[in-house]
Amino acid sequence: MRYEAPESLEGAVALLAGATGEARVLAGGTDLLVQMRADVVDPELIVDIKRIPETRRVTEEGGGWRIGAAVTGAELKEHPGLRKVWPGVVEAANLIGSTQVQGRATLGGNLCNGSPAADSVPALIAAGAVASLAGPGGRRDLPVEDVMLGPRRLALAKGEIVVSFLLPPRPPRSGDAYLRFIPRTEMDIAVVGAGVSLTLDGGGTIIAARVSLGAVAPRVLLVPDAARAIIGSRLDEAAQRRIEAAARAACRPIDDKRGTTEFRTDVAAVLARRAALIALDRARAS
Amino acid sequence: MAKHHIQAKVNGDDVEFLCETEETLLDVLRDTLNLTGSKEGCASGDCGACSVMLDGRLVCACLVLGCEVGGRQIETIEGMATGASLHPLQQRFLEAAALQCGICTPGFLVASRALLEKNPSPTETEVRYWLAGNLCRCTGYDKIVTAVLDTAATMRKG
Amino acid sequence: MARVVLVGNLAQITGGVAEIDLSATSVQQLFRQLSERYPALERYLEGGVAVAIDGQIFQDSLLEPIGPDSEVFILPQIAGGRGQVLNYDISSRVGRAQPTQKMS
Amino acid sequence: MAESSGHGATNGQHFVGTRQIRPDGVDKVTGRARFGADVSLPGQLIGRVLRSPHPHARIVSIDTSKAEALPGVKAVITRQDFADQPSEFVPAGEMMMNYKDVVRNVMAREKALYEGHAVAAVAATSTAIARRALRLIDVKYEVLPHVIDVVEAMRPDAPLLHDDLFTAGVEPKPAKPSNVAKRVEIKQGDVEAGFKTADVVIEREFKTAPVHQGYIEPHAALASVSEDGSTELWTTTQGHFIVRAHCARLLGLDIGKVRVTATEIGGGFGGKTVVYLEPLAIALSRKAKRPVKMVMSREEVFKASGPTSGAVVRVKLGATRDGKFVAAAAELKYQAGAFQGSPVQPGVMCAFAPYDIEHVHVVGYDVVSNRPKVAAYRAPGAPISEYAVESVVDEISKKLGIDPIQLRMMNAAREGTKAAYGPKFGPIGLEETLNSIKKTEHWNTPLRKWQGRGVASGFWFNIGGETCVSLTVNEDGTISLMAGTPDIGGLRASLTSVAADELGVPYDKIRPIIGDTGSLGFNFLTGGSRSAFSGSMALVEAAKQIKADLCARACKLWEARPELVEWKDGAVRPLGALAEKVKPMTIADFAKVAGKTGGPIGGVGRINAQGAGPSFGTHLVDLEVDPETGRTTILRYTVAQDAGRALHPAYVEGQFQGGAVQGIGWALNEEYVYGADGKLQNPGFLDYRMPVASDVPMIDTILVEVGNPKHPYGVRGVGETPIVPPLGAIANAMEQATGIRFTELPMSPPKVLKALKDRGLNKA
Repeated sequence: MRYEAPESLEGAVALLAGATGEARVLAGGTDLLVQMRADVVDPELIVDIKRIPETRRVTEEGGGWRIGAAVTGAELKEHPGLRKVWPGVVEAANLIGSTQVQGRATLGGNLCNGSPAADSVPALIAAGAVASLAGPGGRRDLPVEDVMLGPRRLALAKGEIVVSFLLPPRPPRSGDAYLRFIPRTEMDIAVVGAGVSLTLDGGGTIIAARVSLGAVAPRVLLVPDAARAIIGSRLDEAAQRRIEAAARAACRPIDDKRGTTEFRTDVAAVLARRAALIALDRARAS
Repeated sequence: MAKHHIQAKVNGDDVEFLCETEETLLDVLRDTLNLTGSKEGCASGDCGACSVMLDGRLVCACLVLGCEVGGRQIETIEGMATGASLHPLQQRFLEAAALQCGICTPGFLVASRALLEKNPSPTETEVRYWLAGNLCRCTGYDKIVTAVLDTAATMRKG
Repeated sequence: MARVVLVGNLAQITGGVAEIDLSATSVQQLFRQLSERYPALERYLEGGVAVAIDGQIFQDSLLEPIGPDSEVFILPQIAGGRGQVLNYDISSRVGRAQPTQKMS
Repeated sequence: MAESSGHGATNGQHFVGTRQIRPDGVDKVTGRARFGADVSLPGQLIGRVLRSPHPHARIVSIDTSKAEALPGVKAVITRQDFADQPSEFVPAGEMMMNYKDVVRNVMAREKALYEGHAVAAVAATSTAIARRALRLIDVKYEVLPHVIDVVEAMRPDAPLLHDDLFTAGVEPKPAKPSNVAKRVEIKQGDVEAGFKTADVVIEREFKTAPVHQGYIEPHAALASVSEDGSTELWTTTQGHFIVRAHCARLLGLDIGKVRVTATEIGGGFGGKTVVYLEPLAIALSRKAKRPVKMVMSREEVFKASGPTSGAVVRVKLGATRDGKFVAAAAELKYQAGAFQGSPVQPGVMCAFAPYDIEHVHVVGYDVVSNRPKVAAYRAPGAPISEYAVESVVDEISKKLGIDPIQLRMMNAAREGTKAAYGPKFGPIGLEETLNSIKKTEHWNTPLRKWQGRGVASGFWFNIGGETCVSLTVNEDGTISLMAGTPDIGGLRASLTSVAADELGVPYDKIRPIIGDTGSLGFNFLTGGSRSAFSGSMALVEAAKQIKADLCARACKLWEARPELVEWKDGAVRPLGALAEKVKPMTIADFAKVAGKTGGPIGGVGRINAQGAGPSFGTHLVDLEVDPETGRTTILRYTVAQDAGRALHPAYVEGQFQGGAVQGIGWALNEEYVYGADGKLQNPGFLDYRMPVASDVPMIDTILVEVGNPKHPYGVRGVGETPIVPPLGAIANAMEQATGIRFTELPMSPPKVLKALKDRGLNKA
């Protein structure tokens, strides 16, 4: 098993594009190392992207924020600017595993692990984040909701890596939130996740919203119907019932050891509503 | 392929070792450097018994590759006591019976120290959530959480 | 005479007799007298029972004294930190079939 | 009083009942303590186990030739390396076991009986080579239909695990084999007649999931066998003498040639009372002629080491209008795993033990299925049956409108009560625990909507057993204490306090260790809440020998008759006129002249400890249910338990707190989840959800001390009872919070939400 830690994007892309066997990108390693130990994957090449400066930075860009794919959850939490503008995204990243896992886990890894239950992904999708990719064919942008195709399946070409995420500029009176359901208080994989981002007008009416659900379908979903259910409202009782219904309608979950279809569907509705209410409070307070 | 030749600092000492790509930092610490104070309870980042500091950041040594740590600083339980004296957390854990079997204790101590360095006045809830990645099956956590809170109070007094 | 009570399946081995008066003055004598009367009991007494004498439970002890008015219970051995392993196999013994319990 | 030199006199200071720092503590907070996987030997090989991917399969053939040919592989073992054992229950150490099953559990013979069942093992020069070698072993399986669920396994048409297993305990002998290994029962009075006198009868069926002991340290063993057959073994175990007995028997070794050292042990809870890796490591080392180290992965721990039984329990309890229990019946079906031997017998005996009931009939079934063989788990069998009974007691309390503590008090077993399993209780503390719970501020605090409060009591027998400890007086008057039961939760601290008080020597002048099997006489294992109880009893004997010896030496030194000397307050003291002439002598004084007065000073306590007093406990819990998600939060928890006398109160509290939190896990989230393919789906700490620190509140404790008259310090075992009441207490609190009686564990969110939804209650 080969290990490489290139210091440039070009180097990483060349290594991955040139690999003859299975090649894996190592960011935080919190999923990859577990899969290697369990013999789920046995890569021939591991490319550690943490020495590439672009993957390790958080920078302001055009009024928004660009987050490197290999920035850890703990680093995001400590970033004062980011936490203020995108509390939902930062909270979601900090729900991945333990404090120890936070010291390693990254947004890029969380997305590219290809799990529909990834905690940070619904929050990124709700935020309208765009992934910046680098590959043998050059750079391109892809909305986060389009990166994952299904469990362990990504829309990345051979040799292509996620370099960073761009969170768009934030209009005034905006707020976001992410909630997930787990049986314990920590350490579990999300049984259901719900991310909501919304913007109010001066009168407190929702004028824009994005709603995303995790662990209720083969990939993390952007649910435009759930957003439409609350746009134009002040999230009154009727709007709350509408977002619940829209969330419920979007669910296509499986029965597994972590939850039944019925449970996931019911809880998705509850979390979508609760996340929307938190986002609303944050938008009002901002 | 040949083994990786790695140079790093462990508890302030320069170390050099050879490792295979698939060997974790925990494998290296325990099997190569004979630092067996970090324990393997799960090898999947779920129990925290292998908690160490990597460049000042709390991590599970089982989730780091040995070949990743070249040029970096690692602190383990073996480096927690300085000279002849135990760290206040170690001392308080002893006095408060905050350990029963003791297998999880190194991980709890390393993680608790990381917490108090970051937050000298944690609430009970903050202690519990910070330590949620450290499993203990013996104590029910009560005496551990109490020991951390008491140590924080003592350290604040200086 | 000490009153000896066989608890649980042991009574099946004695053909349903659960209470016996014996003149034993020690556990060893008790086992000997019981085995003479019910030879099938012997192997269970040797290695898999506890004896409660006037409320106190003794395990693996042949020498405990038994008083003339003692109440003695012979119980399955109480294992802690491990499950009960002795198999009360009475299948080849003559005995009264126990009716299965009705829960209604 | 004459001045004595040295440290011998402790000035009347007593250590029993105080919170001393554990002597093994510094090593444990510095990472220095050596646990199972921390021990290594020069030239050691790494052993790995090949495990069955199938829950039930005939092993047609095993070809190890390719693995043996791999460079670096030094030994490969399979079923052929273990002689078969006859089907008989034989003593092993102090246990009775059927070695026919034991030999098959450590290494599959005819069939693999559960996913993870060991099929072969290799020893190689590195982990990587050992792993590669396992892939080169070619096992041909004939896959057979499997059965996982206990009720399905009892069906006549269920796949059969053992074609020679005929249900024991039924007449006539069954004509056909089945998965029901035995039927056990206890009976008192006439339950049919008893139920007729009841004004209220509640009958309900309960189901519990198998749960794992969940110790954080995986099994580990290091064996070194020399050419003459001398065998050394280091292992993490609750009983190294028991390991020695098992290994000697399974491998045909003389017990005297096997020396087993218990490493520090990272939790056991009953799960480290049996052998898994140890015989394999010895067999590999014997073959390779080099030391072999084996460590299980967490996945192997879950798949191949004992959880406790899952069960189906039916309970029927009758009471009069004014709350007196008059008749009780129960039927217990306990799943044993692949081989017989579930803890159904103690489950049967414990079910109604907390109560004074005239008519009792309990029947239990021990049932095999394609799961790992169960191992003991803290009060084996009792939490399951007592959970069911405590739930029904709660229901009767609601139905009759009697306060649940009051109802328990009315029916509580007390001194002189004939236990449901036969004999009369001596002094016991159940009423005291109920009383102390009733007096707490906790019990009297108001609750809000969706919150509930539950109470439940619990019982465990506790045991004594064979115990050997030694006390040696060193040249400088310090003391070496050796015990033979592994210390899992502070045993050395408790025993050191006892030795200090017995000998009048300061606590810090006594150094305790756990001796290996060559250093002491036979010790039964650490289990049954026995090690502090029995060890302290044996220490009193050992100290008695020392004191008698020192008095005799003083007589000779002082040329005095025995009645003129006495041991008092840490010294031999002259009496009467002699006191004018000579000064008292402490242990330190004698240590200086030990050689000149007859040689080394020491005592060995060798006992078969009897008189273990039962320990009763009562738990009180508050919780809150989120009606929209079914998630339960434990808000507050109080444990009251009778410890007899707490040798070290902090470690007694620790037992209460740890047991309560294990019980919380059992009640709310822990379970083995199997797929339709018979494979375990959650063999890791990610999806086997043990409570984490943020899941639980502080666990308040109330130490009740109703002395055990059979113990010199009044001690009762305390380690197991704390896991008995939580399941019932939490289920009862859930009922109060939701109005729903949950009869299936774990009460996980999907189950709770479904129950709420079915009743239209899933709205905040």
